[in-house]
Amino acid sequence: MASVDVRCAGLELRNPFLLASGIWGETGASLVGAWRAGAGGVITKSIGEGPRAGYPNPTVETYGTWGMLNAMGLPNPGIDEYLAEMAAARDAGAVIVGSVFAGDEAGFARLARRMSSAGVRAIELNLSCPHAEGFGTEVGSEPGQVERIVRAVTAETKLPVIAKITPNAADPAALAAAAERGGAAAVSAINTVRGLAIDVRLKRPVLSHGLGGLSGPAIKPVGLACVWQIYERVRIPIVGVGGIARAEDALEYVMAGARAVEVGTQVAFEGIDVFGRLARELGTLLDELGFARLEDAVGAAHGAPSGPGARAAG
Amino acid sequence: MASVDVRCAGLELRNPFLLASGIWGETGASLVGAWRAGAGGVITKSIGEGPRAGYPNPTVETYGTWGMLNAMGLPNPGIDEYLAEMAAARDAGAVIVGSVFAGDEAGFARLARRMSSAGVRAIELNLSCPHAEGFGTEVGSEPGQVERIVRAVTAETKLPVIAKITPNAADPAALAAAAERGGAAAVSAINTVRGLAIDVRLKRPVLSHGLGGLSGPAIKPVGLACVWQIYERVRIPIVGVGGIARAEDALEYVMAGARAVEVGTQVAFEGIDVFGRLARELGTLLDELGFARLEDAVGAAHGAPSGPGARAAG
Amino acid sequence: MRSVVRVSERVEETPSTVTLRFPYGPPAEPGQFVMLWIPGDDELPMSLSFTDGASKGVTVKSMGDTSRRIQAIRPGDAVAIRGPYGRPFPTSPGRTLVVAGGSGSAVLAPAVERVRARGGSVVVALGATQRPELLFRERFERCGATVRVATDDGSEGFHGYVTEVAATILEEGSIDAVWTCGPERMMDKVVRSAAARRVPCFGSVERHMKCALGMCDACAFGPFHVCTDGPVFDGGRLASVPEFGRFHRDPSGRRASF
Amino acid sequence: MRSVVRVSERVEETPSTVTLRFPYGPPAEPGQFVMLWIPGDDELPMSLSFTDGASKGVTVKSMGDTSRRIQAIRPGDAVAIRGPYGRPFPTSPGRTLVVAGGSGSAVLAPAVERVRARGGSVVVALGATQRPELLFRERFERCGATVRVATDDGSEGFHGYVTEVAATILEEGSIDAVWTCGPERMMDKVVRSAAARRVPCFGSVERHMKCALGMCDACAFGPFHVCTDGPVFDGGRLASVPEFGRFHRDPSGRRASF
Ligand SMILES: Cc1cc2nc3c(=O)[nH]c(=O)nc-3n(C[C@H](O)[C@H](O)[C@H](O)COP(=O)(O)OP(=O)(O)OC[C@H]3O[C@@H](n4cnc5c(N)ncnc54)[C@H](O)[C@@H]3O)c2cc1C
Ligand SMILES: Cc1cc2nc3c(=O)[nH]c(=O)nc-3n(C[C@H](O)[C@H](O)[C@H](O)COP(=O)(O)OP(=O)(O)OC[C@H]3O[C@@H](n4cnc5c(N)ncnc54)[C@H](O)[C@@H]3O)c2cc1C
Ligand SMILES: Cc1cc2nc3c(=O)[nH]c(=O)nc-3n(C[C@H](O)[C@H](O)[C@H](O)COP(=O)(O)O)c2cc1C
Ligand SMILES: Cc1cc2nc3c(=O)[nH]c(=O)nc-3n(C[C@H](O)[C@H](O)[C@H](O)COP(=O)(O)O)c2cc1C
Ligand code: FES
Ligand code: FES
Repeated sequence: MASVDVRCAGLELRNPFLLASGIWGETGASLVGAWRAGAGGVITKSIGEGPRAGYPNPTVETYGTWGMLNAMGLPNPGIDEYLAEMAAARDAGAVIVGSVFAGDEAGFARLARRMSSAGVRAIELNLSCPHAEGFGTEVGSEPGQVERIVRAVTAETKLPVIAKITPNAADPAALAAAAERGGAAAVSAINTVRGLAIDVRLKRPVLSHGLGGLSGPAIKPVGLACVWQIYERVRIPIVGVGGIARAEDALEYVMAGARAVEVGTQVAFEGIDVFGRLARELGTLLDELGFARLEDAVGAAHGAPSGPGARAAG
Repeated sequence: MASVDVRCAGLELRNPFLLASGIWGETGASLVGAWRAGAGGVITKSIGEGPRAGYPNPTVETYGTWGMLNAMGLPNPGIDEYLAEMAAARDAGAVIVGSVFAGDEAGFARLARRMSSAGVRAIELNLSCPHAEGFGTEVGSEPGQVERIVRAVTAETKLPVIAKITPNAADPAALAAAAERGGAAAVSAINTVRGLAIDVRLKRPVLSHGLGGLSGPAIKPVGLACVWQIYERVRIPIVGVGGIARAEDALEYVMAGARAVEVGTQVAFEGIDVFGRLARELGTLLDELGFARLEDAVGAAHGAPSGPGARAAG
Repeated sequence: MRSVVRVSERVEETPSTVTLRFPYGPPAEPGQFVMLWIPGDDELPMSLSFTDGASKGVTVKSMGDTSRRIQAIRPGDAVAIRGPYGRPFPTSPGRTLVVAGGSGSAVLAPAVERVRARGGSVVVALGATQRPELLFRERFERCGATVRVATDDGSEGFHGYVTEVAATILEEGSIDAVWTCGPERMMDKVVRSAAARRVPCFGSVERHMKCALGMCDACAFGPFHVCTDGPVFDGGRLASVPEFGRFHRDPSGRRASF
Repeated sequence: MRSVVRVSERVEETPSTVTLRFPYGPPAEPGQFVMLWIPGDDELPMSLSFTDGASKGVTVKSMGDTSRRIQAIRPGDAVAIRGPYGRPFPTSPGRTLVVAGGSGSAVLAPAVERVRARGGSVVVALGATQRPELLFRERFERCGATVRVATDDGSEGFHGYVTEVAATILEEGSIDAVWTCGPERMMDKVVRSAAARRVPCFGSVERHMKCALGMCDACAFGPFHVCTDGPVFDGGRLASVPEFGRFHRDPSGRRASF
């Protein structure tokens, strides 16, 4: 069987499938659960400096099994209480990535410092939540600001820093390039795509916050486009996120340039066993395609000859 | 039965469902066909100054019946030959909107002038195709440029000008506001969302152009978010586009702020009879919800009281 | 996935509980819950107190602001429903002891009806603060269950905790299964008594919920999620969860003691 | 929707035509086409010359650069297929006259086999520039169809256009239906002859194709789209389309005369 382990941004992953931030990551026991279910690593819920209740319900809307809209509003217990949650996950041996959000460089830096003391192997910066006033996309859609935040964080921690990029920008690859300049060890892309749902019978938006973020298979093409463009722009590794439901989806991301991937919404559609299934199916798929190691497929779709006659030439 | 006719940007539409640009609009006979099938109006394929073959095949990829990725590459016979095609549609009494694309203000202005002589009732500016080098999004993602282009066009034609906005921007509403300042009679939103698909067995992007545009139900939430934000920002009417497959989808757009809508991808999934069906179903739906006229529903989801206790208050 | 329905009937069951009935087609099992959205207001998990046929129902206890606003809903008002979600009570024949505290009857009543219809015998230990708050007493009796009452103030039946009534019944023997729903400390006691006598036991747990899809972690309960692994858990699982009877989490995920 | 398949067999049918066989499961009817993508190169519409079972096939004529590159494909090479698309030939029993010009036999052969298997009788008027280019002659004969040949150079059969052979057969009478595929001017003549004798007629048309989904308008053909309303049209529709036999459109949508 082809080997599906992979090195990415200094992390040694038994498989490329990371639990995406915001799914199952609010308690230590859930991080352990995702790890035991076979995730290659687990990313925490995005944690802030103080507790946040998030938005009132309704906070989610689903579209078949191909899409989901959410506006949770970054609920989290705050870094103080959360560090205790993480102890359990660390003791279980899970590869943990700590996700943090803040409204400015200083906040990100403080959170990264605290997270670094908690046994995480890397820090992911949420620069991309599309529906939280003062956070996420609002601090992550301008390259200069992305660079400043990443720089402030890398000054505070020795851990690899992963900048999570928004697709809600004219040029997401420019944001990735800014993160690279700021010293990021990797970028992850994408967070959810800004969206809205209206209930015509109730004549109002479904989500209490109005605007939310679209996730699931519907956004896979959007995530792939971002990863593709980022790969042509930066040299640091890329973590692909968005709509991964099958091993084939993950391999699309890898061939577009990702070294690892994150899985979120599919956990809601299928349950946590998705991680075991994906890792198994990826091995089989790589065998079928003649790859000995997942790493050999990274970026494989770039530079394929094309255009009339390419096949003869290539 | 509730009345589904609507006035939008000076157009009198028998129903709000316009044929979206790029679908069925390359020949006069097809424009007539869509009109006869019951469309409220028909928008032409985006036409340029000279003929363009577009990109080589493959140019489309589908996802079930909820999504489609395309990179046609703006094929069109050029304005000279196209004016002859339009004569037939005009003679059949169709309400025609002429869509044009160009690389700069001058090109847009010249095309708009020529289109205006062809019996169209309005001009739609394609400022938003996500996959054509030098056109579309490349000239439509900066507010200043959008304003200049719209201004140049409104100086050349007395017809209402509709600026078609890209979702591939940090703040699409700012682009709509720029179009309004430039003198647009309306904005339409959205064009396709930048996306990519890879065939893992062939280890290459599916579309010959690599990047393409996502359309169909997958992007409805994205379009709704844009229309919602634009409605809160401009006073000119909005034409909603993206993922409309059912009358309910159209009404979501209307409640988000649109006065009319465009239907594209669903034509591929269902055939041109979609227009007759949508118009009928919309009447029934409005009756069920107690609206006497579609116009009464425009923007109805804005300002609905919400938050704890809102129901008691409202 | 959501359906907008109009409430067809409103019944004041006790001074503090109100049942709302509404047409909702999807099939449901006793023990499952729906997410009930009051337009412009909160969306909350509510167990189905009526699960059969197309006229479903929930029975809401007045707790805080939101539940009071739900109780203010009148026939004709629109609400949105999604679900049903979660795992139901396993209804096996035999003799079942049902321990209901306060509004716990809401979720237990349809389960009792179901097992009675299948020929099982049921004894319900029904507890409340006082006599008028005894929820669904007639409903239990109508379907042929034996009801044994406890009130905190002694205004009817046993004067004291329903757990004591339940313990007595268990001691009498010949109970094949125990179901319980009520305050968590109460359920904790029931789970222990059942375990002591090696009688299978199932309890329905409440936690703050947001997605109801097993994704957001709001309803985390040890290694489980109440929305997908519960709300009905077997006694073994309940006893294994450190927070059972001890703490729950607020909407931010912080721990809060019972 | 696409499947990547490996070509299992390559047969040189005539000096200018090559058949590629490949495993492809989706059921297909004679007359339908697939979109065949050569990785890194063009994607083209190709009628299925073998429609039954899991081993499908296309028969490609060398026209320009792309078709020559398709012919260069060898067994083991990967291609991507989507479809089948479009409307098939209506195979009704009775006596069918099939008028095949050049590579037209590619789409007609499976239709002839199908109608023969259902007990219909078939006479094929088969035309080619010269004898070695007579495509699928044995295949027609093997399934029990009568073949009448015409060649432009007289190297076999009637010396002249196949339309003249067809007209003779039509005059002989007792033809219930006519099918045709070949150059459009040829089909135009066949459609007229059939109409003159009030015999139902169906012809398969080619136009530039991109989406094959009835959306992009590339294959517009009067008020129709070849990809969804065709490629097989009845004679009435064909005669009603002003461009039939006169012009097609290039990839930009510009008109180009035949
Ligand atoms: C599976 C399940 C089934 C339930 N079934 C019933 C039922 O049949 N009848 C009934 O009356 N109640 C039921 N509840 C409880 C109900 O959802 C509310 O928690 C309760 O109505 C609190 O009302 P309140 O908001 O007015 O109280 P408040 O005083 O406003 O809040 C008190 C507490 O209610 C809880 N609460 C608020 N929102 C939620 C939420 N989204 N999810 C869970 N708890 C929340 C919180 O713990 C909060 O601290 C159920 C809960 C769950 C999880
Ligand atoms: C429904 C349908 C069924 C067909 N079935 C067959 C078949 O069974 N066997 C066969 O040999 N050919 C078939 N063709 C024609 C085939 O698709 C090509 O048009 C032909 O192979 C031209 O080859 P070329 O590109 O080498 O020619 P070139 O000289 O490179 O181009 C000549 C012409 O080919 C046509 N062409 C190029 N691309 C396309 C395209 N995407 N769609 C349609 N035409 C195109 C154009 O009209 C072009 O001008 C079919 C076409 C259609 C529409
Ligand atoms: C319910 C939910 C909550 C999320 N919360 C966070 C979060 O706290 N921080 C973050 O960076 N991303 C968050 N995301 C985004 C996901 O991590 C991921 O980027 C996105 O959902 C796309 O992946 P998917 O299609 O696999 O879900 C959340 C997504 C969902 C659906
Ligand atoms: C095949 C195809 C071609 C398109 N061509 C154009 C075009 O030429 N000009 C334009 O403004 N939009 C074009 N679009 C975008 C559509 O007009 C529409 O904005 C988009 O598809 C979203 O709507 P839908 O989901 O209903 O398809 C095209 C879309 C598709 C699918
Ligand atoms: S409510 Fe979200 S996981 Fe249970
Ligand atoms: S090929 Fe696109 S409409 Fe026929």
